[in-house]
Amino acid sequence: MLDAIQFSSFAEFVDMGGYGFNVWSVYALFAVFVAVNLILPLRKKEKIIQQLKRRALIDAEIQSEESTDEQ
Amino acid sequence: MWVWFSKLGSPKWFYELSGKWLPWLIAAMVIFMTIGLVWGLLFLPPDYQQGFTSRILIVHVAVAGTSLAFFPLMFVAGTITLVWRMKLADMVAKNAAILGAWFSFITLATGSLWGSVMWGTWWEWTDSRLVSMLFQLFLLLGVISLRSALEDSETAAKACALLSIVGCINVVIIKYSVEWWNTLHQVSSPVSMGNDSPNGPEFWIATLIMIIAVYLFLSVSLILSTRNEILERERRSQWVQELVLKS
Amino acid sequence: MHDNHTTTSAAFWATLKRDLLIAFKKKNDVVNPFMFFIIVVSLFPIGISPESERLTEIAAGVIWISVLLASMLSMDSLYRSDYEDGSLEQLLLSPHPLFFLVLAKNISHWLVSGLPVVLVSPLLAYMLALPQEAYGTLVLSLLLGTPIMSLIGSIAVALTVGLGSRGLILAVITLPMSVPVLIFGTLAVQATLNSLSPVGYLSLMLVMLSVSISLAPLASAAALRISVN
Amino acid sequence: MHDNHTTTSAAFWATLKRDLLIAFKKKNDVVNPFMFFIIVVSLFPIGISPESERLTEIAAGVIWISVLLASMLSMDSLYRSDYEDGSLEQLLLSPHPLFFLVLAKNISHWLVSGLPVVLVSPLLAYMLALPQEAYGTLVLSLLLGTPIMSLIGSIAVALTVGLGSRGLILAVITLPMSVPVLIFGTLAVQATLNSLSPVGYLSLMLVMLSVSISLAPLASAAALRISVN
Amino acid sequence: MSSAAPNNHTESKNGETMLSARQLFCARDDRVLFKDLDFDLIEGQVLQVQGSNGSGKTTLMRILCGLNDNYEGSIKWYGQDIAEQAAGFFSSLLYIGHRVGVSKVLNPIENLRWSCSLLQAVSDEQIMNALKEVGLRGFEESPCYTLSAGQQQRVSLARLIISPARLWVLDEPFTTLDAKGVAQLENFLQSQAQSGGSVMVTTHHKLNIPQLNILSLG
Amino acid sequence: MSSAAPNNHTESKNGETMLSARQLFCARDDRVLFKDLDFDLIEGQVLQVQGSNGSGKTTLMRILCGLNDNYEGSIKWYGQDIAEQAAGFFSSLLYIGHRVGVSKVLNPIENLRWSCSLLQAVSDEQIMNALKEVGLRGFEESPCYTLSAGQQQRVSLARLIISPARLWVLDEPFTTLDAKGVAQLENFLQSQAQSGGSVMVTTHHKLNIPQLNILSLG
Ligand code: HEM
Ligand SMILES: Nc1ncnc2c1ncn2[C@@H]1O[C@H](COP(=O)(O)OP(=O)(O)OP(=O)(O)O)[C@@H](O)[C@H]1O
Ligand SMILES: Nc1ncnc2c1ncn2[C@@H]1O[C@H](COP(=O)(O)OP(=O)(O)OP(=O)(O)O)[C@@H](O)[C@H]1O
Ligand SMILES: [Mg+2]
Ligand SMILES: [Mg+2]
Repeated sequence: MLDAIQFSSFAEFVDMGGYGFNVWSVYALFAVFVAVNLILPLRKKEKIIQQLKRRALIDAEIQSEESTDEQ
Repeated sequence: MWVWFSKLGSPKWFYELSGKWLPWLIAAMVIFMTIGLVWGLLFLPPDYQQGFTSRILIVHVAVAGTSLAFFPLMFVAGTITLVWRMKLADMVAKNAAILGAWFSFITLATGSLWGSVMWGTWWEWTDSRLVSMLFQLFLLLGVISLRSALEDSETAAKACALLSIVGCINVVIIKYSVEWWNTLHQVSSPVSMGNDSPNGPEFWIATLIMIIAVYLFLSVSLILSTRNEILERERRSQWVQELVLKS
Repeated sequence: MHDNHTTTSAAFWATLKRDLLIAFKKKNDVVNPFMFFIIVVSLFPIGISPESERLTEIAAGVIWISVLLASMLSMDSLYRSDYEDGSLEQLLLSPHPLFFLVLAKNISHWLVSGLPVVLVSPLLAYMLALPQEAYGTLVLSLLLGTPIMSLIGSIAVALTVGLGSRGLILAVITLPMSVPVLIFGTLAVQATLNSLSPVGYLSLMLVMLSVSISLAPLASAAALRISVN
Repeated sequence: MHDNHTTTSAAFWATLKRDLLIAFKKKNDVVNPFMFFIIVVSLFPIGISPESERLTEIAAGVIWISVLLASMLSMDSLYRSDYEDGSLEQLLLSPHPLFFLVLAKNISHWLVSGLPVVLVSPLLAYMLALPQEAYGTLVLSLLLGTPIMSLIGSIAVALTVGLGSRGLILAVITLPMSVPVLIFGTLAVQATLNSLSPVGYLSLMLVMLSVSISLAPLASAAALRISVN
Repeated sequence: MSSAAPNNHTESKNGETMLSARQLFCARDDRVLFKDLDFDLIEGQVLQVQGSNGSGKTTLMRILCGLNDNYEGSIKWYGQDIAEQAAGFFSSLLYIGHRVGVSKVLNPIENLRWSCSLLQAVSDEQIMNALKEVGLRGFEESPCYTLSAGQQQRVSLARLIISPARLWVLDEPFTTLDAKGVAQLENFLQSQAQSGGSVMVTTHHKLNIPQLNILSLG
Repeated sequence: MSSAAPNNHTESKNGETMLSARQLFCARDDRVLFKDLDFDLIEGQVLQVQGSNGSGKTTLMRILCGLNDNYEGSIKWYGQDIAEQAAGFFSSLLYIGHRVGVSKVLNPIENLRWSCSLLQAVSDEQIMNALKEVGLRGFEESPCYTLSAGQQQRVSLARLIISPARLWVLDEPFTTLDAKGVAQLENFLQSQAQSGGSVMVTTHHKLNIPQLNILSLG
């Protein structure tokens, strides 16, 4: 199994037969791309829930005020 | 049919169902990604003529192939929005446009990173796939900016639906006309993409795994952002209120 | 009471007449695309190079792209004032099929803003030292191409009719869509220059034109209903 | 009662903030000029020729002309909505010198629509196979050139502020005026390509810029007073 | 909700039901404008839609004309869905909204020539008479951008005189009209009602029209 | 011509003359709108400009604010030409025209923040109070294109509460306001007059404000 690995040393692995920059930047790009499009939606969900909570409180406040205004 | 549709149309239903599916999808995505990446990076034997750069293609081809799926997707979503007035379809379409732009961009980027090795240039107008992908990106950005320009969300939904339908037809026309145009320039073209693509089964198996992984990633990301969209648009509805207060 | 209701064709002609009248009153709609076209084309000798050999190479492309821009930007005036003063609502509320009324508007708009540009193109072709033999093909391809762009543009305009300033977003939406037209148009001219027959390309454009005449107004009509909503 | 009246600088900042806020809310004012620029540039390889030798020759000119068009067309959004909703009248009725308020509006508009275009230009320079050594000059010349065009454009916009669709007429008025900028800009790039020093041209543009900053807003202010009348 | 319903019964003798709305529901964003809104519009009836600012009058009018379709409920034209009746409905509808549909470049005559020709064939002296009647004598030839706010509105009101439409839908037609104009318009509405047509109008004015029906929102 | 002149004498005790127009003449195209128009606007005065459609009310208002300069005659601000007084005049003028000056993209708060900051420094809770007072509670955050015609007008009217301007020039501020809104606005005008400021307003309504002065055109 392990001998199927194409690289005898880590340096070789990094170097990618001279194409290190391109190969690694492609994989880096890909990683960023995947991470961003998974993490941003998750973060956004938190934000939305926070906002909705705040909004709910404000509305409750408005309603109570209006009811007092009527009296 | 109708019952089924209206049921499927209901954001609440989708939110709950997708909630059930997400963990499995994510698990599958993680598995395929790791297999694909590890194999691609460590085990894939170097291509006889392209050396280790064939590792780029695994990612590139997967992303590129997937990015071709977006306009058909938006076409379907658009039709559903216009014909059946299904809110959910528009929520999907909105995020599909954005994600699609991402995919097209990554295709371009990885492609040109490969090109800089293969052709010694980062960009090549004489390759039809590059050009048509570029214009697919433009069309997607057009849809996105139309959405952001229109203030009323109802209007924006239908307008973008119509535009994506027209755009999808156009992408096809563009693709073919560009290819044709390109054949006339082949003579002078220094390279043509894909003629000397790495061969050998390992390469294509690795690519296949990556393609599956990328499709899984697409659906996960799309579902996540659609769920956010649902929360925002249905924020007044009973079930969202409860859900918010629970969390 | 229902006796003297108008036929659709009457409404079609009334709309066509009205739009031509308006265009004729505010001459800008007629003159500007024309002017713009000439000015943009004449920027290239300044910006790139005044030598006629260089110009010859780029002439066809420059003219076609400038036409593309001119007709895209002229679209801005279509539907706009109608939307602002409410005439568009009246149009939507008319008992006649919207397809024809929209078509009438598109036709009048092309007559006013597209045609003049096409007619002046040989002059600019000369200024850019395009070989004489290509004039015919150039004009023909433009005659076929500009209506297509107007029809496509009309959809985008109808979608953005509510926006204040939309010149740019129009271009952003429609320029990518008009790439096929650009390709075949320029290929046709190139073919003539290489003394090949441009008929193939031209007939392809003819097909595109007939398709878009029959479909685009439907899309525009739908778009109008959407955005007046 | 007169105690808490605002200083002119406060009004300046308030106006600048407001315009940036509006631009930020409708993102299109930021994205579209940028998009338009990229799309227009990428039409040329298709319309003229995809071969890099050809492209190299036309790169500088094409980029400059496209920037010219992008910034002219982006001007359309300046003052328009303010005029339509009456904010412009409020601006004219403010006790502060109009010069600064107009300047604030111009600055925010350039930051939003001019700067992004300049920043992306090297990318397109690469795609058009412009030799690397010219990038610096290109960006510099654009950095000096685009504000000039915005300032000139602002005058034309102020003059045409009453018109519904004016994308074209703006271009027709301002493109001829911006020919000098185009000339010096392209000359500067050409100089670098011929490994001469572009400093002369650039400093000339710097002079133009400082002159137009000090004069153009006055003209715009006057124009606004005229056309709101 | 709808205070119109009662009146309808008292009125219903003088004609059949033209337009009937049932269970109308409309919400903009997350605000419910109206729900379970029922009303009938009967031939020979003038129905004034009342309500505070933002109560949804304009929205309701546009929904009825099919200019706005995010609503729920049923709207029937002589008992049939408007979708089926489209031609019939639109050929007997005349709508004038916040935007009056008068092109600024054209002069009053040219404006009317077009806007009327969408519904019926009109002769020029019909138009001249109408313009004269709304007090635009002498302005027939001057382009509409030179007309004052009220004068432009009068141009659109001239259509009321010419058009054969059975159903008028007018959204705040009284704004910017002077006292004389208001009185005149009230007469138009009345005569339309008497001739068996019917009118739906929003305004914050207090109309003085005999047996006026009121539908009040929020 | 000007029925205001007499009242001015009776009023002139409660303050000095703020704005005085003499021999005003204006013709659009070839139509004479008004000529030899004289009137004084005195501190603590509410002056309603009346006239049929097209009589030149809007034109007059814009002339007074310096937004329109094709007129003849003299306009004085506390006895001096406005040209010399510009800073003083404009810093105590508040004009609201047919176009109310509310940006559709921004929400009411952001709108007021800017339009008020042109005249004076304002705090956010001043703005919030003003908005609440004109009945836009709950709409503070929603962009103005989602507001109805009347609600947008109310946003502009909120400036009346905040601004320190001594002179208000309002062109048809009542259109599209509902009954409550009208009553409220009339109160604003009154209190402005009592606080020694003065108001010039055009409307076709019949204002109920004690000792109202009327200037009627054509
Ligand atoms: C529609 C979009 C695209 C698809 C479907 C796509 C697909 C592929 C595939 C399948 C290959 C493997 C070789 C072959 O079998 O053809 C490939 C290779 C390649 N792609 Fe793409 N690609 C796309 C866009 C791009 C773009 C936008 C670029 C550059 C900016 C690019 C640059 C390359 C390069 C340089 C190669 C290597 C070609 C060779 O073997 O010499 N591709 N692409
Ligand atoms: N740009 C213009 N060119 C020529 N004439 C004009 C122009 N603008 C207005 N007028 C004329 O000036 C006259 C007065 O216009 P103005 O808007 O002041 O009337 P108004 O009193 O405000 O009427 P309303 O009560 O309808 O608002 C009108 O008869 C109109 O014909
Ligand atoms: N595009 C929109 N998006 C969201 N909400 C909107 C939109 N247009 C209108 N609304 C909301 O709909 C409500 C009703 O608007 P509408 O114009 O029908 O009121 P109206 O009764 O005509 O008021 P007015 O008497 O001021 O004309 C308003 O409260 C407004 O907030
Ligand atoms: Mg309304
Ligand atoms: Mg007026």
